[in-house]
Amino acid sequence: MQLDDLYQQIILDHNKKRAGYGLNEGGFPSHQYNPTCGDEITLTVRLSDDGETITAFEWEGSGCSISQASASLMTSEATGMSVADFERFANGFREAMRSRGTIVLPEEEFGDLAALSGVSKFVARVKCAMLAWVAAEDSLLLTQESRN
Amino acid sequence: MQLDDLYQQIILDHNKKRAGYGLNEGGFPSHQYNPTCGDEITLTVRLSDDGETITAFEWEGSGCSISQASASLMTSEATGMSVADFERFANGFREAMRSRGTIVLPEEEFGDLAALSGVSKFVARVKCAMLAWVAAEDSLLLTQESRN
Amino acid sequence: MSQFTAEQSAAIRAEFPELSETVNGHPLVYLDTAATSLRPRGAVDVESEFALRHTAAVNRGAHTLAAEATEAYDDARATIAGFVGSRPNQMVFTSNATESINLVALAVRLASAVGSPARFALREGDEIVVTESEHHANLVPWQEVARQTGAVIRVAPVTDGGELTVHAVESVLSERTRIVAFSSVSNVLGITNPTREIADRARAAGTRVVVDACQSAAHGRLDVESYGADFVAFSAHKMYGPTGIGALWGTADALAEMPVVLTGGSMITRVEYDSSDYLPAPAKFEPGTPRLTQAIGWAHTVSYLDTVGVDAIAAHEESLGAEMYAAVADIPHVTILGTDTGVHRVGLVSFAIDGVHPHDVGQYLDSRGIAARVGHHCAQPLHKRLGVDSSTRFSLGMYSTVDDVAIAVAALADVRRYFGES
Amino acid sequence: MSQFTAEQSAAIRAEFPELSETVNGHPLVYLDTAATSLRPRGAVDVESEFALRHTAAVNRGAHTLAAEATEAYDDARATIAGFVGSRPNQMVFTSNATESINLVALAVRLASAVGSPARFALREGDEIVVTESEHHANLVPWQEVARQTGAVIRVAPVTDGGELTVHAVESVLSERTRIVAFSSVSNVLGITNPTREIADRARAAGTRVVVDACQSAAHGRLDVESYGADFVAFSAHKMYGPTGIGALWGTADALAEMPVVLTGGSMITRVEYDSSDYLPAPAKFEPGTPRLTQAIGWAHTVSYLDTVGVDAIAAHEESLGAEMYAAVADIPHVTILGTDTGVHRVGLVSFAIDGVHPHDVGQYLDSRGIAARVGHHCAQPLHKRLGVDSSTRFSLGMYSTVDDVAIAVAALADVRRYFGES
Ligand SMILES: Cc1ncc(COP(=O)(O)O)c(C=O)c1O
Ligand SMILES: Cc1ncc(COP(=O)(O)O)c(C=O)c1O
Repeated sequence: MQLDDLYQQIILDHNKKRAGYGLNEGGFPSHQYNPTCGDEITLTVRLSDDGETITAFEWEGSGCSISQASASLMTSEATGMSVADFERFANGFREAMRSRGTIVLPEEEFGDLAALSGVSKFVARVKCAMLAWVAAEDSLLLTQESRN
Repeated sequence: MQLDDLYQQIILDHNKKRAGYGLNEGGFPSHQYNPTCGDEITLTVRLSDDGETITAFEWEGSGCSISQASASLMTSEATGMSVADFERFANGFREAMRSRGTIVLPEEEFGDLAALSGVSKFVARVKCAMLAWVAAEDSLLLTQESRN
Repeated sequence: MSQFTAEQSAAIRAEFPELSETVNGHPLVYLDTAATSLRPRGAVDVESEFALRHTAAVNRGAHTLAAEATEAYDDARATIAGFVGSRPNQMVFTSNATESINLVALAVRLASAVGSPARFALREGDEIVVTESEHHANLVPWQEVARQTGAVIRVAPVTDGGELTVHAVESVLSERTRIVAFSSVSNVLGITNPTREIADRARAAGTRVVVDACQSAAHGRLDVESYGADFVAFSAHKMYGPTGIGALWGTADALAEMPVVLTGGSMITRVEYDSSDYLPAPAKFEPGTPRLTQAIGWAHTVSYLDTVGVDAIAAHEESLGAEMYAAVADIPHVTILGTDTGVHRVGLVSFAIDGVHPHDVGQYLDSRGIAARVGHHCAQPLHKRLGVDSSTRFSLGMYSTVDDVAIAVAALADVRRYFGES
Repeated sequence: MSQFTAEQSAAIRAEFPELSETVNGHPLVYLDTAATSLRPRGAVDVESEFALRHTAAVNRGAHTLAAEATEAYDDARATIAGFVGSRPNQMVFTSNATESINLVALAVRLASAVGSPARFALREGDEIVVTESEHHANLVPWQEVARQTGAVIRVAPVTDGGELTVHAVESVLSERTRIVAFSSVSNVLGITNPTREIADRARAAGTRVVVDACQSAAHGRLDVESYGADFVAFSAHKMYGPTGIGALWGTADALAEMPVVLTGGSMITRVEYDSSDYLPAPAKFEPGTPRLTQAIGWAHTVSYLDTVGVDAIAAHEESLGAEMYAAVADIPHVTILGTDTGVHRVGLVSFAIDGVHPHDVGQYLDSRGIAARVGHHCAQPLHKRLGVDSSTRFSLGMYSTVDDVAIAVAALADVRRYFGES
């Protein structure tokens, strides 16, 4: 396994740039934690008034470059998606991450997130890449429940 | 290891004859138990009025031929001994039993008990041979303590 | 129901090197599989190769070796769980079946000390049902629960033939019964108990059900879910696997509710100085460095059993066991513990010989190369109930043959003569 | 204090086949011995040979194989006990050090539930002292004791350099202190604590002392009696032995007084349906089928260590460790956890690299064949105390060489560049 498969330049950049970093008050933040390494993330999904569209991801946390870049890239690529589209999107991402290198994220669909494709070959790192996504799905659920 | 080393005819005979079998009231019986096989023996040592001489061994119990024969042979050979002699005798017997076949009990000293020499080669059976002796030593101690 | 052919048996026996040992000048006849089973070469080789080449910290490392070891360990759990019909996360690794049962009993004691969680906490006057035929491992832990909590042990009787009926268990069930603990097969009697029926009746009465499946694990298809119990315990070393590892299966609900017992690393999410949060089962019950090579060895063992075929193994042992039972019963002055009438039996028979103590029987058999178990087989009360202090036991494994049985039965027929009984 | 010669190292390394593995195209550099150590071929071979040829029920059989297995098991205990300065009957086998500590903690909880035996029972307001540098294994079990009993956890502080002073422990001792639990060497800091002095002070204050000796067991001569503690815990897999086995040493008095925790077969004398009598230690704490092959493997491992010489191993690791510490400290932007000034250290160093998360550091090292541990090393509170979430750790074993250290340090010097920090 080549290290550069894992750490593409886009990832290293997003680890620094961290789109969406910074939490505002309110909403339904989800806190996720990786007990093996102590990485953590708190993330709030913001929805449009009709509850159909994701208007923003806000997050804070600490962790490895994969976990931070994954949160940042998700923010860049998925902000503005409909809730339904995001759910499909997250499922596709998860499936690729768990594929042990057999599924490459298509750039047409996943944009810069495709740079995370290599993670799936590093089984121990899949959890890192998923941390923000699990938080997003959870925050989404909490937000939707609050509307019912 | 030859089975006949263990089961000499004298042993098989004493397993049936069982000298000393039958407990009377009184005295200081000691109950000993082998948790591995469930064998048990209750034995009372009787002393002369001056406390110097063993006048009788009385015992009851159930167990394998080695444990029963050992009790019976001890009764036959050690009844009438002085307490001090018996203690030496028991130590000699124990030492031979633990010797893994290196010490043979001399017939001049141990009489028919010499037939138990073979037990020491069968490490798992040493406890069987010792059961009555441990009871005797314990009963002796209890008896002596009661006199002080 | 048919036995292995001579060729099949030879192929199986070739996997077990210990069978080529000689004992007192005779080829070994191993009839002590119910105590501990022999080990197949393939699985032991895989285990030692793993130890020598792939040792690394599980669940704790980012490096390649650690990631591979973690994966191998998880795969091993999945394989073993699959073999017994469990989901991986419902099977907790322990040191042996005794520890598995104790985990539940300790959870009950710890819950009782603080009165929660309520479904695990017992109170004075509550009742725990065991049976007359339990192994000490499924009896003594419950005595300790009773001693601490003031709960009462109720003992379901067996018939003189050693049979445990549903009715016998029902007869000691009451409104206060909180736990019913019993074995699927007694290690002395060899009779298969109506486990599902008893469990159903007990659960209908609102109790927790703990099944000791030690003697079922490799002598038939163990399907833990089929028992309808809350917990099932078993040991690797009774199914041709390594010592030092066993398992506790539990329903998802029971494991979720059950309080942690052993705590430490690898079972936590967040630790502060004054409190900690725990992972879900099975991790919450498995603190510290896991039994890595043992899990690998056990997994390869069950794969081997699957290759041979568990149903074929069961059929072989059952058929050979029935022949053995009949042959032993035919020997004069022999009394068998446990009937063969109207019951389903595994390949195991315990017996007493008139006038010869089991310890002497065992020694005589050993002189002819036959390894049998003598004593109370960790079931003192059952022996007492059946009127003996101890017994001799022959138990079969997948590698046992008609010759083994013939040699053992022939020796048995000579025992009384050797000891001067006739 | 001198290191092994190249020839000596080569001979040692030849015993550890895993060292010939390649990882990501590089020869393995194994710097994770503090997590789990590699296994010597000789001991593993003996263990698997035993499994294949000498498997039999321990403490339960009259037949030859069983008697031999029992003897081998007893001999193994004596060998391991001898190696750590214990008498055989003061060393209880467990699954790992975590279970060893839990045995004591559970005994305390069970005693507390019924208020006896008094020396084990805790009450509300009693105090348990731990330290800021404990592994979760020696922290979480005490939290559970506190939660149940209402006892209070008092935490002895370490200095910013990670040093645990006698004074720091004294500062949290009080009249209510009942238990003092700490490690002889922290697995994060690598600093040898003044174990004897702390134990003496604690015992003088009338408390029980529990020492976690995991990291001392094979990196110096572990002499359990010399600590002056009541209990000492350690694991085989951290001293080149098998997984699945560890030990709890206790003073004869402490073990005699300590209530049983796990119960079942092989630890009893007489069992009735409603109560049982127990054997003395160690049997009273070891129910069920023992960790037979693991004990054999562990015993052969310590014999091998004795052949090489524990003092020589300690000298080698200490000297190499000092070089490693200095070399790591020299790399810019590296912060080491745990001082090397005025303390005695083992061959272990944990550190943080500015701007690069340990998980990424570990991955980078792994790409160059270096196996290091990253994360919180089961010591979350200590990391927090030292101001980091996690760290990277290099730890040495008897087989580590100057080359290993040089390769690892060179890689470390490149980490920041790779991740675009400079
Ligand atoms: C200091 C210390 N204590 C306890 C443990 C726990 O040991 P084990 O996982 O073998 O139970 C470890 C190792 O992980 C350790 O380093
Ligand atoms: C029915 C039964 N239960 C429990 C046990 C205990 O198993 P282990 O010794 O593996 O804990 C045994 C075996 O000794 C057994 O046969």
